[in-house]
Amino acid sequence: MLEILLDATVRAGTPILFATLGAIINERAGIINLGIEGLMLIGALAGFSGTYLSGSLLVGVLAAFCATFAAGSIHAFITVQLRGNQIVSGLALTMFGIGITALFGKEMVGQTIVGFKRLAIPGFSQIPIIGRAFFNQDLLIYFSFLLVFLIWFFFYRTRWGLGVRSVGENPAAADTCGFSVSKYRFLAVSTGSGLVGIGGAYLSLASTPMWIENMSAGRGWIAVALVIFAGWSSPKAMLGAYLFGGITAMQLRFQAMGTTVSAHILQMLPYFFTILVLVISTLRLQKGASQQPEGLGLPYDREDRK
Amino acid sequence: MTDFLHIKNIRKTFPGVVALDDVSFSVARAEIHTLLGENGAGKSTLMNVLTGLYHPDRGEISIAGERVHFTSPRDSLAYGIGMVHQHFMLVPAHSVFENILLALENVPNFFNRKKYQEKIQNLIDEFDLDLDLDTPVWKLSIGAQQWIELIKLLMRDCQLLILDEPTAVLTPQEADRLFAVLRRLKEQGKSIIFISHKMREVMEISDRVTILKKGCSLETLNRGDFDESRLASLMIGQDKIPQWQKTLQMSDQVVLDIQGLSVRNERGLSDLDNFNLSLKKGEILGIAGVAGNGQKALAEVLTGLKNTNQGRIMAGDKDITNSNARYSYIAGIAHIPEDRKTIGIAPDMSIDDNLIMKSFKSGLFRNWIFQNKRAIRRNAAEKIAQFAIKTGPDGTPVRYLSGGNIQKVIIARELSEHPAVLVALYPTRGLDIGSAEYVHKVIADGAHRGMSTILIAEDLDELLKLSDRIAVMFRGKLIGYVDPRKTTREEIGLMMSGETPGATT
Amino acid sequence: MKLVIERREISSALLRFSAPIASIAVALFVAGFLLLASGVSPLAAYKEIIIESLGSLYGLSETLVKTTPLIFAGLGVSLAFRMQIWNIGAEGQIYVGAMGATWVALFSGIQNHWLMMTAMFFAAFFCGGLWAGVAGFLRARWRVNEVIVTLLMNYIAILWVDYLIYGPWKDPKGFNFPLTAQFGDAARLAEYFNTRMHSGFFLALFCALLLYLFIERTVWGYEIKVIGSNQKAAQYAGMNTGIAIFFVLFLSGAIAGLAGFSEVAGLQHRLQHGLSPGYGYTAIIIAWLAKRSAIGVVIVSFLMGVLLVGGDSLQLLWQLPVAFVYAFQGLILFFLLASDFFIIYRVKRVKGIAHA
Amino acid sequence: MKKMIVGLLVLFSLAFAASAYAKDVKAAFIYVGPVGDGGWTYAHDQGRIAMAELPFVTKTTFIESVPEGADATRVITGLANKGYNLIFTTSFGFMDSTVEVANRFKDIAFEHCSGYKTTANMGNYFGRFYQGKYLSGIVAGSMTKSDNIGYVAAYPIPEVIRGINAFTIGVREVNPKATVKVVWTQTWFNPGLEKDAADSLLDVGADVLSMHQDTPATLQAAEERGKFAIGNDSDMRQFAPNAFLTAPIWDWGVLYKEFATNVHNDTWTPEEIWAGMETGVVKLAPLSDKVPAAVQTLVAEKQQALMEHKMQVFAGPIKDQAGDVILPTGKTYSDKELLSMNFFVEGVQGSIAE
Repeated sequence: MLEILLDATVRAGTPILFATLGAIINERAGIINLGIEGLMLIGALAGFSGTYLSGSLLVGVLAAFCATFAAGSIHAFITVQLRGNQIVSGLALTMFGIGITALFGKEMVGQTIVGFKRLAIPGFSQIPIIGRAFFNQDLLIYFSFLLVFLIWFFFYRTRWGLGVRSVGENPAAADTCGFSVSKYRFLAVSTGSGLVGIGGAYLSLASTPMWIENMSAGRGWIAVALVIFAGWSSPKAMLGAYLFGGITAMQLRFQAMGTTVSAHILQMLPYFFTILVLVISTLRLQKGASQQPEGLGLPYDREDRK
Repeated sequence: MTDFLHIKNIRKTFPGVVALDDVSFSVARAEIHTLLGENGAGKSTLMNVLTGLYHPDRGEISIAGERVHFTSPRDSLAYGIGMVHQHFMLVPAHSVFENILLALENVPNFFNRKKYQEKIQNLIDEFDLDLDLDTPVWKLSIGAQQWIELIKLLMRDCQLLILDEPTAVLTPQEADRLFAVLRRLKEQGKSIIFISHKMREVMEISDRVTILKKGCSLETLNRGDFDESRLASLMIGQDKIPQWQKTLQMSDQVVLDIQGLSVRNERGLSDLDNFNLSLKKGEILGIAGVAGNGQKALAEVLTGLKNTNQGRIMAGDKDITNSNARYSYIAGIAHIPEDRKTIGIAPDMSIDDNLIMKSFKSGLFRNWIFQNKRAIRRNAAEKIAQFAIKTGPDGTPVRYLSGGNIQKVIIARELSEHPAVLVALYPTRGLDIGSAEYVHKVIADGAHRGMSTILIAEDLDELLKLSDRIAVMFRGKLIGYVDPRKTTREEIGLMMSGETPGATT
Repeated sequence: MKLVIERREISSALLRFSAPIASIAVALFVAGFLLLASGVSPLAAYKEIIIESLGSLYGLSETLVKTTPLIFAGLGVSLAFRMQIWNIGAEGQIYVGAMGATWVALFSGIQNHWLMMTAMFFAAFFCGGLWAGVAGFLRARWRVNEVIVTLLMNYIAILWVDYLIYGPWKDPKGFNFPLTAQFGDAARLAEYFNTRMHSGFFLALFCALLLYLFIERTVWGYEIKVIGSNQKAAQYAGMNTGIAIFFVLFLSGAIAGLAGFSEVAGLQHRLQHGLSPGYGYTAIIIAWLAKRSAIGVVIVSFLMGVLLVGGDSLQLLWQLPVAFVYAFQGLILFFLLASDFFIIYRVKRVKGIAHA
Repeated sequence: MKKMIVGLLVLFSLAFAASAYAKDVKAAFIYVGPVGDGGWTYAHDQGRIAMAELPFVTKTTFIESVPEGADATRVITGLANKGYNLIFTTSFGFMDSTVEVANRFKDIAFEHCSGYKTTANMGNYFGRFYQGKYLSGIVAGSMTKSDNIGYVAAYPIPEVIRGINAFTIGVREVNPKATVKVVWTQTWFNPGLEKDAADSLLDVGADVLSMHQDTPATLQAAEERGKFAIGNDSDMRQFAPNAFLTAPIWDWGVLYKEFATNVHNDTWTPEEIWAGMETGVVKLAPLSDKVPAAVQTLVAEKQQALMEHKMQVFAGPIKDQAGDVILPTGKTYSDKELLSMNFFVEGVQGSIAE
């Protein structure tokens, strides 16, 4: 049972994981993105249509990345170049995403494609308990594992990553060191958005290969919350996404096994636990140095005299 | 001597302020060139123009004979210009290594960590500094942070180094060490622009001095052509300094008594360590010390913004230990904060509203739960007249005022209820000379009426001029008192670096 | 040549006034292409929106009906804005407010109309307030991010109301459908002109006026403004920012909760799923567009009402999906954000160095 | 001559009368979900499209994703104001709104789906979907090997509960040992969650899944694991060619054409219609060829019996979950009791939220 639960946890957590990782890249560069929900939908539709039209899953994933990269660029342009309010711009992006995907998704409703299939890694997939969850999954999930490491490596072992972290912490410092704050922020927002799009594509290509309006169903908002929960770190994002996915999977299995607790109450659990964990992690944060990028939410204005 | 940098007729304005009017001067290779000027003369703005942070409205900059237009720090770095800013451009959450690496050119994206760590370590060793590469910067002292800034520039092999008031955060002894390094760099053929308003340092290190005043370059003098008094008279110029006579009138009545005060900050380090102080009625007590040695914590504890871990504070017969800001205020302690724009005012609100920030609950400005707008307006009109505050139209947000006028707003507010004790942190920092003199006069007048002042300042001249006594702080401890009429800079300097003096009051 | 961005000295009133209007015009223009792509004439569509929402007494009354909850929720969110607090949870606060009012209406047994109204009003007020107060407490006590907490609590609130209407509060005579019983006459707000417009609208206007007075005239309003302008300065001035944050979030949620009261007492006369089709989220936009002014909230809410009511006719006539209105709102916001930039800054062309 | 004139007059007046009574139909629909949901709303919209082919239906329109509640009243009124003379409101939650508007526009015919109220100009209609559920239950009961069947359900409303019960009765008729496990998702369309719910049922050993949901996520889950599944609302076999067994489906066009014709001929009256399989409103999608011929025959026989009213799905004895008989042999439930059903029959594992 644990094996199965773990497997379900990973599958339910993966779209949220991609979205959280994307949002982390956004926020590491100092830009809050509340448009994750809209981006996931754009990713889901673009991924599905890409695959439907080309017959290739890879094309679908790339289409999802490119479409959300472009949509994320709107947010990036408004918040970075135009120094607009990040929260409002993000909300606008979510609305725009919901609207535009419903508008252009009409033709894709009811169409079918062949989605990602499980691909067992010989040997490893036989490991008890974790084998099925981590070594018998589809390619996108393997990619998400890799991505968690890659993002960590990017942030802590590459110069670009250092640049992204610096423009998020102290844009003035990065600026005087010759880093273009606007370029780094812009690319971090649009690339991060692209990853969010892959999370959306996971829904329409792997989880349930189809397109349905509003199919992200609030996962984007969870990702926004998990960023803080994860303390802006990619390995902890994995933990958070799986925790959320795990609680969701668990409440359904409680039902399947015949609990008598109201399903409505069970359904509150993931949200309730996310808040609880957020409180606990905030309390822990205050003991050491804050992990929140110091420039988060603040537009950088070189000539702004403080 | 060939000119490395040549700038001509630079002008830069900000909303409502002409920061630079007309500035021209040049810097040669292998030269230490000092920019001298009062706070507010435009030195920092000029340097920000030079490093590409600000874009000038007009004027020319040439590097080694080539006309250049900088639109970002990348441009100026490409031409070998680097700067140690007054507010350090460091990322506090990052390690020393990461901060330095950030500044390096041509680092490949997938860099060899070890190789660069070695490179940086070599330079640290060369200058015999005590820096651990993996420590996060926020854990370091301000002095150490400044060394990081310098290493950043040296690692980039900058040809022109700009240091904006580097000694403000150093003890005189540390400053000497910095000067030694600067001389060595000069020998290597580098140009250095040194910014200061401390005459003694200027005399010691400069090859040439350019004097800035009110955004204009007045004159450039060669070494040998200037002495302290000439520089001072040029710097201050024909400004009429309001004359006031300081009279000593300390009584023996203790208005504030601090015993065994200890404060730890959120990082667990000690800001104040068994600190004792007593303030007498009508006294101006100067506090000397390198910035970051607990002055701010002292002010915050006194004004109820911070809690103590140990010790007791008595204001007269009231125990104000761990009181909140409101109680401290009621107990008669006024506070001119260090950072006037980020702490002292509500920038989006009008002068009227800012003037009542501490007394808005008083019956004067309130009818039941409603604000008495008429009384608030009347109060503002009075204060504006009394303190000669220059304002825009009614309702103008305070942030549009100049620094000096903002400071006047704060002072007007703080003094309006005739406090017993005024805690003033760097009250003249960044003010033009007229405003600074005005602040001095207000403090001295207050003393005349029996108000006691704790004056925390970095400028020894200011302290020596105003104080009845000077207390020296080092690492959160009171090192001792000196008498401003008898002491020397050297003595204070030694005490600022922690050496207990032979002489006390 | 390079572009350099500079702050304007003082942006002229003309610019501040004309830029948002220009940006809405541009948004309309761009949305026009979306319409054209869907085969609809933009001009006809915009005309239809106006006629549908304002062209008749009925249309106007419906617009006002739609405006009412938006004003309440918008006021709530904008109050928190004043203190730089983001209340993303108005949606959930509307639900718990409605829940409180419903509890009184169904189970209190009060017969007197005015007593009933008062009790429902305060039940909604306190339920909404306490709901937001949780986030307020967490924020004030431990600095827990209020954006996330208020947001997540929306889901919990909606699920909780679902639980009630599918379970304990289900109308026993309702064929087991997930609805509460209908309220008695005592628990209904007055309606006017034989339309659905109800006194909740006037209550909302009154609330806006009270809030305006509260912010602009009272000592507490002053305190909130100082904290909103500069929290450090407020602490320095001796204000207890923690209590103020809790209090403001409480009040913010309480006012949003009143939207729930007005919806169940004035319009729906029962509690049901889908009580608020996203009023709480629209409220965030309203509060931002209103630039912190209570009067502005009323005006912007009305404009949103026009857009939402008129938007239905787009579907009706041309079968445009409801999502079009969302996309349209998103576009308007994008352009308004952009116009803000041109109010504060100007772009200058300068000579610069080309980088390799 | 006189005769001729009279005859002409009669003819004229007849023609006049005919033209006066045979009016054009302009029909409008309000939907609770998006047309793109692939399920409930999609099926209604297919009905609308079928109706639109009638020559006298000059115009049809719809508004989708209308929240149940205050907005519905406004939208329906808007449609009434726009001159539509036949208005369909296709969700239970629109009932009170429809009543309210119908009382204001007496000349317009309103048809509300799945409710229980009627007025002088508002009828209600629904289909006996549970008959289809029952038949699909027979298929599921025959195909399960583990005697363990999963059911992914949306919200605990009577329509869904009735479906689960009818399905279970069908299952137990052919396989008395089998049980039906229920998981609620509280969503009509959230494919990711629904798939996860389906997976959770497969994880506890279910080998045939059924569902009451708008998306084909459950079918996909079964397809992936090589199990069987039964669809809902519309024929979704393209999403799971191997797993798909059958699905009870809607064909609203039948009813809608009838309503439109009645309005056209001015013979429309508000009725309470609960159409069974004999009308064609509820159908069973063609069975998969994986279903053995014997079962196919059985299902066909049962369907025939239902259509000829020779049998009832909910006929005693019916036991509740505890095994107590709640409907004795020989009795049947009234329509009203069926419409407000709020219990599970024996064989269902799961609970209705209270």
